[in-house]
Amino acid sequence: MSHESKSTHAAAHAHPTGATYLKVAVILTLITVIEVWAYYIPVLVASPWFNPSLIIMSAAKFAIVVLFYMHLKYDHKLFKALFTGPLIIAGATIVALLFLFAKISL
Amino acid sequence: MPKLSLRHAAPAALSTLALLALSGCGFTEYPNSTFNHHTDFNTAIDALFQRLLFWGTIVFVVVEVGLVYTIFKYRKRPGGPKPRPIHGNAALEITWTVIPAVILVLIAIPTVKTIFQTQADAPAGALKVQVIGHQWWWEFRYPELGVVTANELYVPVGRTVEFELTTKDVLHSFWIPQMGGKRDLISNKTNYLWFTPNADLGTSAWNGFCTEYCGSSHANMKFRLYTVQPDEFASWAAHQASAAVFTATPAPAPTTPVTPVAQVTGTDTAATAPTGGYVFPRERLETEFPHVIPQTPIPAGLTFDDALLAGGDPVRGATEGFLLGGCIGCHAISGVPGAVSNIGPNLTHIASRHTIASGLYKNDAPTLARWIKNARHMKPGSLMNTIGRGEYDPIMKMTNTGGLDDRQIADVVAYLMALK
Amino acid sequence: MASHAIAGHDDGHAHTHYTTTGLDNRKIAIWAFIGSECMLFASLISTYLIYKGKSLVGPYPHTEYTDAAGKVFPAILDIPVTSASTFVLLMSSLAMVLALQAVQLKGVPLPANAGWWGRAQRSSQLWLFVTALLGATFLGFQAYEFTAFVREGLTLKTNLFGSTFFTLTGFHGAHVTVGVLWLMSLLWIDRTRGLGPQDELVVDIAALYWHFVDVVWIVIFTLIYLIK
Amino acid sequence: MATIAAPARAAAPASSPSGLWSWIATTDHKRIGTLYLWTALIFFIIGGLEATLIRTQLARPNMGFVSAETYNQLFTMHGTTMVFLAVMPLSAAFFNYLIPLQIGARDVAFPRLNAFSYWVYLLGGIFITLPILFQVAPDGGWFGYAPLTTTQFSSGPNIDFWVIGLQVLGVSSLAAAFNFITTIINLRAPGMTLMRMPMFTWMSFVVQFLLILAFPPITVALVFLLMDRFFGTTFYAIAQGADPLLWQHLFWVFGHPEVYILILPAFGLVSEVLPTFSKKPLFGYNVMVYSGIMIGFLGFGVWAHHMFAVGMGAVADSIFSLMTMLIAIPTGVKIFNWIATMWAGEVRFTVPMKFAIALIAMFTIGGISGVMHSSPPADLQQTDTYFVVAHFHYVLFGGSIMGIFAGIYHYYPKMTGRFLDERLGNVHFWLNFIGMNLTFFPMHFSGLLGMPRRIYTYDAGQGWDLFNLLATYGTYLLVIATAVFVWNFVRSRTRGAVSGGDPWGAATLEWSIPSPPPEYNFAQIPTVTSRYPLWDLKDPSWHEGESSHGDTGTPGPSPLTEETETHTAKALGIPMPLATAKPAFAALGLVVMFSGLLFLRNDLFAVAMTVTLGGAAMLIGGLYVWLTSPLE
Ligand code: HEA
Ligand code: HEA
Ligand code: CUA
Ligand SMILES: [Cu+2]
Repeated sequence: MSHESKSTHAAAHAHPTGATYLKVAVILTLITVIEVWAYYIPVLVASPWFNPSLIIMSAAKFAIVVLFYMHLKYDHKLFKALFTGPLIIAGATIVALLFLFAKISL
Repeated sequence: MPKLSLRHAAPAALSTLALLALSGCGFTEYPNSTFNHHTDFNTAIDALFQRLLFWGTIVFVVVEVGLVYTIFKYRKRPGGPKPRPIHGNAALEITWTVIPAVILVLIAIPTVKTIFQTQADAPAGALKVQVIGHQWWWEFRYPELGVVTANELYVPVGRTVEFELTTKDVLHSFWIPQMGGKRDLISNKTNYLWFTPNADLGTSAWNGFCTEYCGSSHANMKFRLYTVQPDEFASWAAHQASAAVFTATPAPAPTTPVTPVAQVTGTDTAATAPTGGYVFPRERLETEFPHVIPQTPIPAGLTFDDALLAGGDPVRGATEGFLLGGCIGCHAISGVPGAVSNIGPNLTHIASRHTIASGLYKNDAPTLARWIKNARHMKPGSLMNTIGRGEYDPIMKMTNTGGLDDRQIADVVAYLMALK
Repeated sequence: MASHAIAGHDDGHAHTHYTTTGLDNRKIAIWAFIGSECMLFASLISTYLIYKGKSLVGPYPHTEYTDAAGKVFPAILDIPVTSASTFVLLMSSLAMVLALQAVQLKGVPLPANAGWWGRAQRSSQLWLFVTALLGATFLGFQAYEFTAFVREGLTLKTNLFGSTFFTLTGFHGAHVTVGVLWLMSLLWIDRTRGLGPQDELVVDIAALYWHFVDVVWIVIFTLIYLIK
Repeated sequence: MATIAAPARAAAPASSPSGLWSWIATTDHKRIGTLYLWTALIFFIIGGLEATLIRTQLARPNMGFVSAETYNQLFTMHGTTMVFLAVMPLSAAFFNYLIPLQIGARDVAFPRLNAFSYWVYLLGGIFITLPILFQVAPDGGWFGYAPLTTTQFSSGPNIDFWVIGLQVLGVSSLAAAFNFITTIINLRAPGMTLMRMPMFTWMSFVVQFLLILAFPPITVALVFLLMDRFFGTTFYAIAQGADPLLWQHLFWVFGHPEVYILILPAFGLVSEVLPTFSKKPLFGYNVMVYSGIMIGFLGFGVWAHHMFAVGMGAVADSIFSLMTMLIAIPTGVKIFNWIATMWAGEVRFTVPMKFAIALIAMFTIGGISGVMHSSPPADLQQTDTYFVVAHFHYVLFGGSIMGIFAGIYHYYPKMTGRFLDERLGNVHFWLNFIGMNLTFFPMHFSGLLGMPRRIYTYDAGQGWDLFNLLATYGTYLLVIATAVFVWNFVRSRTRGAVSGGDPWGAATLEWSIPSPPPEYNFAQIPTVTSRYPLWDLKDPSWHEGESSHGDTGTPGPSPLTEETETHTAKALGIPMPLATAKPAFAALGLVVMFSGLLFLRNDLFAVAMTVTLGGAAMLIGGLYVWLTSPLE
C-alpha cells in the first residue's frame, strides 16, 4: 500500500477504541428502547410529534452507525462524498415520490 | 467542398423550421391539426405553443447561423491566421447562461399560468360524459341523459363538456387533436378533462384517437366526435336514450315500453334513412368531412355472399341469430330482455352510427356482415370471437364449427341495421 | 446484486499498484456500491410507503381486519419479536467493529496489564464468529416472522401489503445472508492462515457492507414497523 | 488523409495471443473495448433493420407489410435494442478503450470484472434479441407500461424475455460503472488532476454516477414485474388495488437519467474532436465540466415530464416543468462553448469533425423540441405523437449517434493503426446527415398534425401520407449510409492508410503512444503537468498570448515522452492481468440462472429449478475460482 494511505491509516488508528464502540452501542440501544417504548404509549402515538420524532431518532441511529462504525467520520473525504451524494439523491427521490402519490403534501 | 455544402444544408433546414413557425396559419387545414382554436382549451394551448415556436425558432437561428458562420470564417485555408489559444471568457459564458435563462422565464410564466387555467375544475353546468376505455373501443355514457353509446360522441357547441375518464382494462389515452390536449385513462384512477367548443362552431365532425399504447389494436382504437347545435344534440340524446326501436318510423317516447319484435314495420337496412332522433347526416360527411370516413380495406380472403343481405330477415335476426351467435353474451340492446352485458359496445342504436369497430370501418350492411363473420380477421386481437361458421379464428387458432352461416348473419345484419 | 458485493473484492493484488489517491481500489468500489444500494432500498421503501394502506383485503400491519366470512385477522406485525431481532442486528455491528479492531491491532503487542476484555478484544476470530452468529440469529428471527405471517394468512400474493412487505424485508434478508456467508469466509481464512494487519482492508470492506445492511434495517424498523 | 504524412512501418498489432480463445479470455481493456464496439455495431444494425421494417410498413396508409403483432414487437425491440444494446454499449466501448489511455493507466481497476460486464452484456443481448426470430419478442413498448405487461394482458413469453433480459443487462451496466468510477478516481497518472482530465473522461465519469443511481430503480421495478408474472405478487395487479403509476414513476426515475447516459459520452467525444481540428483548447473547460455535472444532477429531478398526461395535478406538473426547463441552460452552455472552441481556430473538415459539427447542429433541434415538451399544456398536444418521436431521434440520432460516429472516425486510427477511408467517410457523412433529416424532420409535422406514435397502420386522408413517405425514403438513405460505413469499417482494418501514434495532432495522453497501443499502454506511467500534454511537448510555446484561464499547468517542456516503439510487456517487466475465461463463465451462469424462470411459464417447475440452480452454481463457482485466483 502506497505511502499516503499509510498516513490516512495512522489517522484512522488515532480514532475510537473498544470503549468508544461500546458507548456507541449503548446509545444505539437506548434510542431503540425509547422508540419501542413510545410505540406502546397511545398518547404519544396519537400526538402529531410521534412520526417526526421517530424519524429523527432513526436518522440519528443511522448517522451514528455511519460515522463511527463505518468510521466515515475519520475516513478519507472522498468516501464521504461517495456516500452522501447518492444518499441525498435517494432521500430526495423518496420525498418526491411520496409527494407525487399524495402521501405527503406541501 | 464540405464548407460549401454545410453552408447550404443548414439554411435549408432553417427555412423549413421557419415554415413550421408560420404554420399557425398554414397547417390549420389539415384534418387532425393541433393548430386550431375550436375550443377554449385548444386556444390556450396554441397561444403557448406559438410562443414556444417563436423562441425556439430564434434559438435555432442563432445557433445554426452562428455555427455555420464560425466554421466558414475560420476554416483552415492557406495563409489563414494562426489559431489563438483562447481558453475561455467568463463574460461571454455568463452571457450565454443568462440569456437562455431569461428566455426560459418568458416561457415558464405563461406555462404555469396555462397549467392552472386548464386544470381548474370545470365550470358549473358542464355536460358530463363518462369515457370508459376498453381493448380496443370506447364506451361513452351521458349519465344525466341516460345515453349509452360507443365510439361516436355528440356534444353541443357553446357548452362546456367534462369528460370523466376511466378504463376497464389497460391504460388508454383520450385525444381529439382539434379540440385540445389528451388525458390518459388509468386503471384504479379517474381522470378529468374539459373544454368548451366555440359557440360559433358549425355542426362538424372530428377524429379522435387512443394515444397510449394498449396492445395489438392500439392503432385501431379510434373514435368520432360530432360537435352539433344544441337543438340537434337534444334530439339526438332523447332518441339515443330511448329503448331499441325496431323500425324506420320515429321512435316513441322512451316511457312507452317497447318490445322489439312486436313493432316490426319494415326492414329498411339503409343506415342513411331518416330516423327518430337527430343523426349527423352522412352525406355531409362525404362532402365536407371525408377524413372521418374510414377507408380501411376489408382484409383479403374474408368473403361474404352479399346477395343474401337483401333477403336478411330482421325478426329472425333478433330472435334467432342474435342468440345463436352469442351476440347477446357481450352486447347490450336496451329493451331486449337479457341483452345487458357491456363487454362489447352497446348496440341499442347501432344503425344511427356511421362507423363500426371503433372507427375502423364504415357502418354498412356488407361490412357489418363480414365483421360479424370474422371480427378478429378485420381487427387484430379483437376480443369479439369469430362467429362465421367454418371461419378460422386467428386467436383461438381453430376453425369455428358452430356459429352462424352467411344467411343467419344476413338476418342479424338486417336486425342491427334496423336499430336506428 | 450479490455478485457486485463480491465484485468489490476483485483483484487481490490491486493494492500493490500505484493509485492516485493512495486508497485501495476495492474500498472505493465498495463505497460506490453502497451509494448505489441507497437508491435500491430507496425504491423499495418508497414502494412500501406508497402502497401503505392501499390493500383491499387484510391482514394489515397495524390494524385488525375482518374478512367477508367474519374471520378476524389481528394486526400482523409483531413488535416485541422484531425489536429483539433489531437489537441483535445492532449488536452484530458492534461485534463487527471489534473484529475489525482486532485485525488492526494484530501487530501491536498486548500490554502486560491487559485484562480479559483487553485480551478478548484481540481475538478477530471471536468477533467474526459473534458477528456471523448474530447475523444468522437475525435471519432466524426473520424466518420465524415470515412463517408466522404465512400461518396467519399473509403471503406474497395476499395483498399489496404482503407483496411489498415480503419483497422489501426479503431483499434485506438476502443482503444479510450474503453478509453472513462473507463473514464466514473471512472466519475460515482467519482459522486457516490467520488474518494479519495486512488484511485489515479485506475485513474493513466486509465491515462496511455489514454496517450498511444494519443501517438499512434501522430505517426499515422505524418506517415499516413502528410508524402506523 | 493527405493532411498527415504516414510513417512507413505499418504498426504491428499489439503483441498478444490471437485466436478466438484469446478474445474470450481477454482482460485487456482495449480488447474488451473492441469487443464492445463490434457487438454494439451489430446490434445497431439489427435495431436499424427493425426501424427499416417499421418505416416500410408506415410508408403508405393501410399497408399490410407486417402484422400488428409483428409491428408491436418491432418497435419495442427497436427501442430496446438501440438504447440498451447499441448506444449504451457503443459508449461503453469508448469508456473501455479510452479512459485508461486518457488518464495514463495500464488498465481499469478491475480487469476481470470488466470482462464479466462485457460477457453479461453479450449474452443478455442475445437473450433478449433472439425471440424476434420466433415472433415471440417483447411487445410492450420500450418502457413496458403496466398493467399491459402483466400476465393478465400479456400471457405469452414475450414480456418474460424483456423483463429477464433487462434485469441481466442492468447487472452488466452496474458492474462496469463501479469499475470505471474506481478507475477514474484511483488510476490517474501522476499530475493528472481531476481538472486536467480530458473532457471525454469527465463526461464518462458523470455517466458512471448516473448509471449507479439510475439502474437500481428500474431493477426494482423489473423485480416487481418479474415477481408479478412468475410468483403472483400484486405490485401491478389492478384487481388488488395496485396503482399503474408506480411502474411509470420507477421507470422514468431511471428513464430520464438514462437519456443523459446516452448523450453525455457523445458530448465528451465531440469535446475531444472539436479542439483537435480547431487547433484550439476547449473553450471554457471548467464550465464544460460543471455543466456536465449539472446536467447529470438535474437529470434526477425531471422524470415526471414523461407523464404530463397522467393527471399528476397542476402543482406537480409545474414543478417538473420548471426543473426540465432548467436543464436547457447547462446544455446551452455546452453548445455555445463548442462553437466558441472553433471560433478563431483553424477548422479542418475531417470526417470526425463533420460528425462533431453535425451533432451541434442536430442536437440543438432535438433540444428545442424537448423544451417544447417541457411545457405541460403544449405537451398534452405532443405527447405520444410523432412530435415526440422527432424530438428523441434528433437528440439520439442527431446527438448520440453523430457523436459516436465522430468518435469512431477519430479513434479508429488509434485502435487499428489505420485510417478509415476519408472518401467513403464523406459519403457516409452526407448520406447520414441528409438521411436523418429526411427521416426525422417530417415527423415534427406528422406529429403536430395529429399522428399518434406506436401505430402499426394509419388511415388514408389523415394528412400524414406525405410526411411518412419522406421519412421512409430518408430511412433508406440511412440504410445505404450505414452500409457504406460498415464496408469502410471492415475494409480499412487491412487497407486503410497507416496512421502512426498521433495522426491528428491531438493534445491528450492517448496520442502519445503507438497505434494500436501496446498491451501495457504506457512503457512508463507518464507524468502530467497540463491539460494538453502533447501540445506542450510539441511546441512549449503553443499557448503564448492566451488569456491565461483554467489549469494549463506550467507552460514549457512537458515531462512527457512520446513512445513510438512497441515491446512486449514481459520484455519491459510490466505485470499484466492474466487472461482468464472465468468471468465469461460466471456471466454465462448468471444468464442461465435467470433464464430458468422461463420454464415457470409452462409450469415446468422441476426444469426451472434445475436450470436456475445450475446457473447459480456456475455463477458462484465461477466467481469463487475467479476471486481466489491471482490477477496477474
Ligand atoms: C439523448 C437523449 C435525450 C436528450 C439529451 C433529451 C433532452 C431533453 N429532453 Fe427528451 N426524450 C428522450 C431523449 C432525450 N431527451 C427520449 C428517448 C424521449 C422519449 C421517451 C419515450 O417516450 O419513448 C424523450 C422525451 C422527452 C419528454 C417527454 C415527451 C412526452 O413523451 O410527452 C420531454 C418533456 O419535457 C423531454 C424533454 C427534454 C428536454 C427539455 C431536454 C433537454 O435536455 C434539452 C436541452 C437542450 C437544448 C434546449 C438545446 C441547446 C440549448 C441552447 C441552444 C440554449 C438556448 C435554448 C433555449 C433557451 C430553449 N424529452
Ligand atoms: C439511439 C436510439 C435510436 C436510434 C439510433 C434510432 C434510429 C431510428 N429510429 Fe427509432 N426509436 C428509438 C430509438 C432510436 N431509434 C426509441 C427509444 C423508440 C421508441 C420505441 C417505443 O415506442 O417503444 C424509437 C421509435 C421509432 C419509431 C416510432 C415507432 C412507433 O412509434 O410506432 C420510428 C418510426 O419511424 C423509428 C425510426 C427510426 C429510424 C428510421 C432510425 C434510423 O436511424 C435507423 C437507420 C438504419 C440503420 C442505422 C441500420 C440499418 C442498416 C442496414 C440494414 C444496412 C446493414 C448493412 C450491412 C449489414 C452491411 N424509431
Ligand atoms: Cu387504447 Cu391505445
Ligand atoms: Cu426525459
